[in-house]
Amino acid sequence: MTVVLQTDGLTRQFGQLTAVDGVSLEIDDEEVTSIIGPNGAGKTTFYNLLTGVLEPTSGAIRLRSDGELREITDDPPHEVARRGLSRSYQITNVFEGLTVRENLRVARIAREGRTLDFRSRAGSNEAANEQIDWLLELTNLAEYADTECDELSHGEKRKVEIALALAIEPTVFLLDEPTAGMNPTETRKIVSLIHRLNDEIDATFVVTEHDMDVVTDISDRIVVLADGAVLAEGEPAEVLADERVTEAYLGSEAL
Amino acid sequence: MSTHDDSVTSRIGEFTRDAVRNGWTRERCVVLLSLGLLLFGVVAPSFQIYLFTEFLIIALFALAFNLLYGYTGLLSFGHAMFLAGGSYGLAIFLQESEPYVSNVVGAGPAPLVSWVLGAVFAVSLVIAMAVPIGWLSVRLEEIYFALITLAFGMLVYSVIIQNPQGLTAGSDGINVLLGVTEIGGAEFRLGDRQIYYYLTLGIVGASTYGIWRIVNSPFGTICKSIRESPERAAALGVDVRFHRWMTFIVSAAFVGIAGVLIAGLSNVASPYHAHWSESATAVVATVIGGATYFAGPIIGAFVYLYARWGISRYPALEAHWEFFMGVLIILVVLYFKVGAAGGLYMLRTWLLDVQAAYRRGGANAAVGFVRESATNKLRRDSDASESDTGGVER
Amino acid sequence: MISTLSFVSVSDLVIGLSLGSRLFLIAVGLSLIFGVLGVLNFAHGALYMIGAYLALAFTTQVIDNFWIGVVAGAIGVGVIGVLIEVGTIRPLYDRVEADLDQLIVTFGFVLVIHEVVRFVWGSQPYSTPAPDALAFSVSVSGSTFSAYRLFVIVAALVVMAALWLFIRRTYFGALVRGTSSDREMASMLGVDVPRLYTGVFFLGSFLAGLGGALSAPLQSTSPALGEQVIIDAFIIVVIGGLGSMFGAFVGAMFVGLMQAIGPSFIAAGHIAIPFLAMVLVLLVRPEGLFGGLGE
Amino acid sequence: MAGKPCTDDVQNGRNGLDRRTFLKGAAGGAAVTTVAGCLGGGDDTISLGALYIFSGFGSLYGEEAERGYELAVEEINNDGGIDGQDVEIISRDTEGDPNAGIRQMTSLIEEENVDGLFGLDSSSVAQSIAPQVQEYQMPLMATHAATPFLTSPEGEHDNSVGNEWVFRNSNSLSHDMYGAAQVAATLELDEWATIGPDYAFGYETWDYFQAYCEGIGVDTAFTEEQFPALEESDYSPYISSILDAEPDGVITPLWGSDLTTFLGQAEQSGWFDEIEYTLFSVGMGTDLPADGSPLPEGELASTRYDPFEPDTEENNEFRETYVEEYDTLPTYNAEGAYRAVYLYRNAIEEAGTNADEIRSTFEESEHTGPVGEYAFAPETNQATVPAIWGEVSYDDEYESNVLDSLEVSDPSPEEMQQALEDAGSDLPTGV
Repeated sequence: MTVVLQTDGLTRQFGQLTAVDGVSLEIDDEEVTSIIGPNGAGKTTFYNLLTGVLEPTSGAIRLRSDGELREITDDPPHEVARRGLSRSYQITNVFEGLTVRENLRVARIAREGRTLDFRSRAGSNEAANEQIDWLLELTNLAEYADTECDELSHGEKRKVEIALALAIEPTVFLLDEPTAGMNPTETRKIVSLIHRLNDEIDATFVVTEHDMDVVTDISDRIVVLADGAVLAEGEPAEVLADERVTEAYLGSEAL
Repeated sequence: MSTHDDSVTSRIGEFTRDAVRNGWTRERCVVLLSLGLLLFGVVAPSFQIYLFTEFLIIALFALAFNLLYGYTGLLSFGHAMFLAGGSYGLAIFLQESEPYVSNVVGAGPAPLVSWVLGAVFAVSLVIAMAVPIGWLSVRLEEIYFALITLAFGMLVYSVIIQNPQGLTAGSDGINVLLGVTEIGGAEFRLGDRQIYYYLTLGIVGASTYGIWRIVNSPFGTICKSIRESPERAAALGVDVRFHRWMTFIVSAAFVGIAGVLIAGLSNVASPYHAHWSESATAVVATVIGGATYFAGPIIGAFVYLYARWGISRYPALEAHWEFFMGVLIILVVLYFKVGAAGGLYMLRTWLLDVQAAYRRGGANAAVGFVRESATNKLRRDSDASESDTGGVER
Repeated sequence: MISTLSFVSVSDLVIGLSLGSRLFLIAVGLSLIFGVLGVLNFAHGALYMIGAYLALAFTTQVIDNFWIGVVAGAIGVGVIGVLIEVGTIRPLYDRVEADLDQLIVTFGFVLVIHEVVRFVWGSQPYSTPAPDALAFSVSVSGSTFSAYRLFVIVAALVVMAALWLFIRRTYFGALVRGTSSDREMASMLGVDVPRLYTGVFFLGSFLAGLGGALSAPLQSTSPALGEQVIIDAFIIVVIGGLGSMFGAFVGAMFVGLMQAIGPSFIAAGHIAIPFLAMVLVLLVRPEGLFGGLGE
Repeated sequence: MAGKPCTDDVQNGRNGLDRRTFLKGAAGGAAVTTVAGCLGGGDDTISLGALYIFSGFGSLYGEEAERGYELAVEEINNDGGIDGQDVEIISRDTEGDPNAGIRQMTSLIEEENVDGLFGLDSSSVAQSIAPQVQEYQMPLMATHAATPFLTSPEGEHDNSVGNEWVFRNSNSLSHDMYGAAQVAATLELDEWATIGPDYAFGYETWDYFQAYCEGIGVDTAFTEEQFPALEESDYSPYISSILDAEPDGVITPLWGSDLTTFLGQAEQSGWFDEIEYTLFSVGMGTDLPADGSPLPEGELASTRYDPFEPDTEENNEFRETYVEEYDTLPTYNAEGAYRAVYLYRNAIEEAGTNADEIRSTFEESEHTGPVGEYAFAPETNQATVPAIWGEVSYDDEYESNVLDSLEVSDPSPEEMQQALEDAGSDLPTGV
């Protein structure tokens, strides 16, 4: 049991609005943690703070890299990613004009620090190619390897979304609404994919999700955010039984 | 003797049969193209060699510009400053240093040595300009990037016009004469039409290959990812701003090479090379040709320059050539969404389809296919007003 | 603050304000069109140039009244703007690279308009006399100015005020503001966005034409008129903030004052100053000194 | 003013590249083109290449020249052509850009096989084309570009590009400024200033004016100078700077729409009340605005050709034909182009289409045209045409400015040389 990601009184204000309010969390490497909460609870802002897209108003973020917790509070997004914190996006954000393989190649080049390599051919690194093939296999994307992303279905793009984030071999993997906009069949596929990834990959998963079935299925631990602050946290059954949680949800939005 | 001829003939025959059998592979096309370009310098009329040399230089200018625009998604409206940087770098070096070079290496090889050193100096100067200008410019994106590069470009233009320290000769520009080189009794003039054509061909060819390698390298892959989604690239660990800066510098350096070449061709380093309208040339050539294809800027430069030349041959058109260029630009943007290169690419796909139809069912099938696709095309055009979402294919 | 700068004389100030007023008339339409449509109209300078020609043609060939000529010229330019928007800009809105394609199409129009004007009127410069009512001179602290030059300052203020009222107080203005901040939302709320865009393009072109027509008595009218002007206009809208009309006003006054005092203390190189200012603003505050429409 | 490598070497006597070795190497390439030059155009036409600005800011120059050479072509062809062959002008747009200018020149020589070239408005285009026509051994009759360096033999000054293939049938700004200095001598003003366009022409005009004034002993001071950018839309700040300096006289080489803009704004600023004399060095003749809006009467202006001077049959006939055809008085750019075509006709009738013969004919004979009698000075190939200064007035018949009380300035090259030497200037006379 090791803490890999820690926030300490993390706060972010937009003018008068406090979007994230003194969140202190510890994410453990053995668990799949889900962060849930009604719309506007601050989940996306929280992710943007973690990944360096937004700067916190106050508080600190620490990430385990090279065996110790280091502060990454002020690091820009690319530094955060290099230290091992990776994310997928709620609204699909892949390189549309590139093939699936090229998408993953971008991630591998970034991971291997070869972004300033002008000389070799992009696809000439055998180790990287193997890694990409393995990822394609793992995410069931092999048959689309050479298809441009803008020709893929929504469900397939969601997989590319996940594969991309995985390709940089993260310590912590933030999944932002992995089943957003999916039909039940596609959702089931993603859930089984997450299970599979959790088994095969040595990364810690943090998931935000609307679909409660998905949440209960995959989570070891649940954190509930409401109005930017932590409302409850703990084992799924325990948290979901919490009255305040039901209230927070029913108060704003029926499930 | 006859056996030799036979072997050549049979080899050509074999090559042709191969080509027909296997289709036109990329390697064969490149070989044929290179042969054509080499022969061109011998057989073409003298003026055509001049025009083609100019085309090659403008093509390199547009190609280098497109490294930043088409591959990284940043539209620079001030790239002419690097063209001028290359021109003036060479001109100033020749003006100030040629006598010293001559003292060191002797009068014979001096012109050639000076030119080489001048070219190196010019490209270094361009890089020295691009490092700070790029560092500042890549802080901005989209239209703001276009505007700040426009402002930097016009700043450079203003400085050149002011003739600082008597270096740039103000609005007159500096004449660049490439003299006679004498090495080991052999004399040649670098500025000679044919020699300059081959020199340009070699440098532009090598630069094109270099740019092609860059866009297909890991660096180039990152460029494309930034074009598609800078946010996502950053989330994968790419330092987007730094990478854009590097692309800016590389792009500028190749434009600098084009600048060195244009000064030698037109024999002058002129402030016009720095003006925003010169930057517009690269933009227009790239858009005409198609920014999403590697060869787009090359084809665009060809269309641009040869359309201008074609117009100049007709006095009635020449008097109002800007009108026709304007109409051409408007029509291309409106009706050729993927540029001329895209049009050619679609034509090629279509021809291959016709060929496939011919293989399947002979001439009748091919004619049928042509008729069918033409009807489809017409039908699609009439529907286009409703369903047309347009968009550049990427 | 200005009074503390001892090298700025009253006459510099008047000249600067009149320069700025004219630059404002050029830039405000460009800024409006960019703010609402997101189109950077390269042909804006060419439209300004046509405004000067049309006003001249109306006053010399149709009706001998300067003011009617100015209004007729501006409306004529507005109509030309509508033709350009409907014919060539509208088909491009949905493209991925709409910004750039529109920029380049309007660049094509710079060439076309220039040549059409040259074909019709030739290259020789024309001069347009100031209207009789304003054809006298005024002395301000030892310097002489034409009444017309002072009138242009007033005209710019009037145009600024009229636009402000129009955008803030009319239904059309509310639609314009709404659409400029969120096009999709406006469209969902039932705003006919394409028609609104055409309307705004008309207004922007009308303003370009008005600027050209009102400036005609101050300068010569020739086909090249638009070329320098468009670069000035770019500088101003960048300094003031793309899309901000008030910003265009402040940017224009700033550039006007710079140009007025530039020659008296920097002998060479003052043409570089506006570009330097543009670079600095873009770096320090890329959204301009006044971002946002009508603020 | 920076120099060029080749001329530096000539001057410094260095052992590097100089013009002659440059040409020796060029000979091979030029051989082809000389032949082309001799072949001429088609079988039954003589073709001449015209290089002017037809687009952008300077396009009025191209349009003026076009009127002139078209009139000449019409007259010549109606009169039986040149030795029975029609003459044809192929005009090209230099865009005022050296790069475009050289491409067009190359196309005219190599593709159109013209028998001779004429034209050129922009000095920067002229200076890059001059060495090229020498390489091609193609005669070039400059009709407008006014920089003295164009007819100052290569090596005389850093910027000199003159050679035996380049002629100029109009006078240069050196000539104009000598005349201006003579005018200044009669005016006896204490202080002179200038306002000129921000490019070489503006600066050279001021340099020559000062040098000649000093050289011929005008006792005066040179105070304020302002160089607004080309296409400036408001001159008020510059006007105000000059008025603040309170000079007695101002010389201005502003031209075209810039001049028209300046005039209106100067008038409104009370310029003509405060400045005793304004000398418009190109204001007269070439740049009359289309609506005939005149220069202020009583000011002084210069022209390189006057439609009423000399009062010869040739000039009067040209003027009247021109007015009939185009409904406006001929400008010097029109007259220069007109005369260039006749120069070629005379030369080709006398010597055929051999480029070298054409060149020698230009050099040798006395010439005449609307501008009067003149010859091309040896060494420089600059036509000995006078600079004309006069007082601006308005002519109702022609609805145009004209010049009265003409000062015809026709100094000998020696006098001009002497003046520059006395002033201690290293500028070349270009005559």
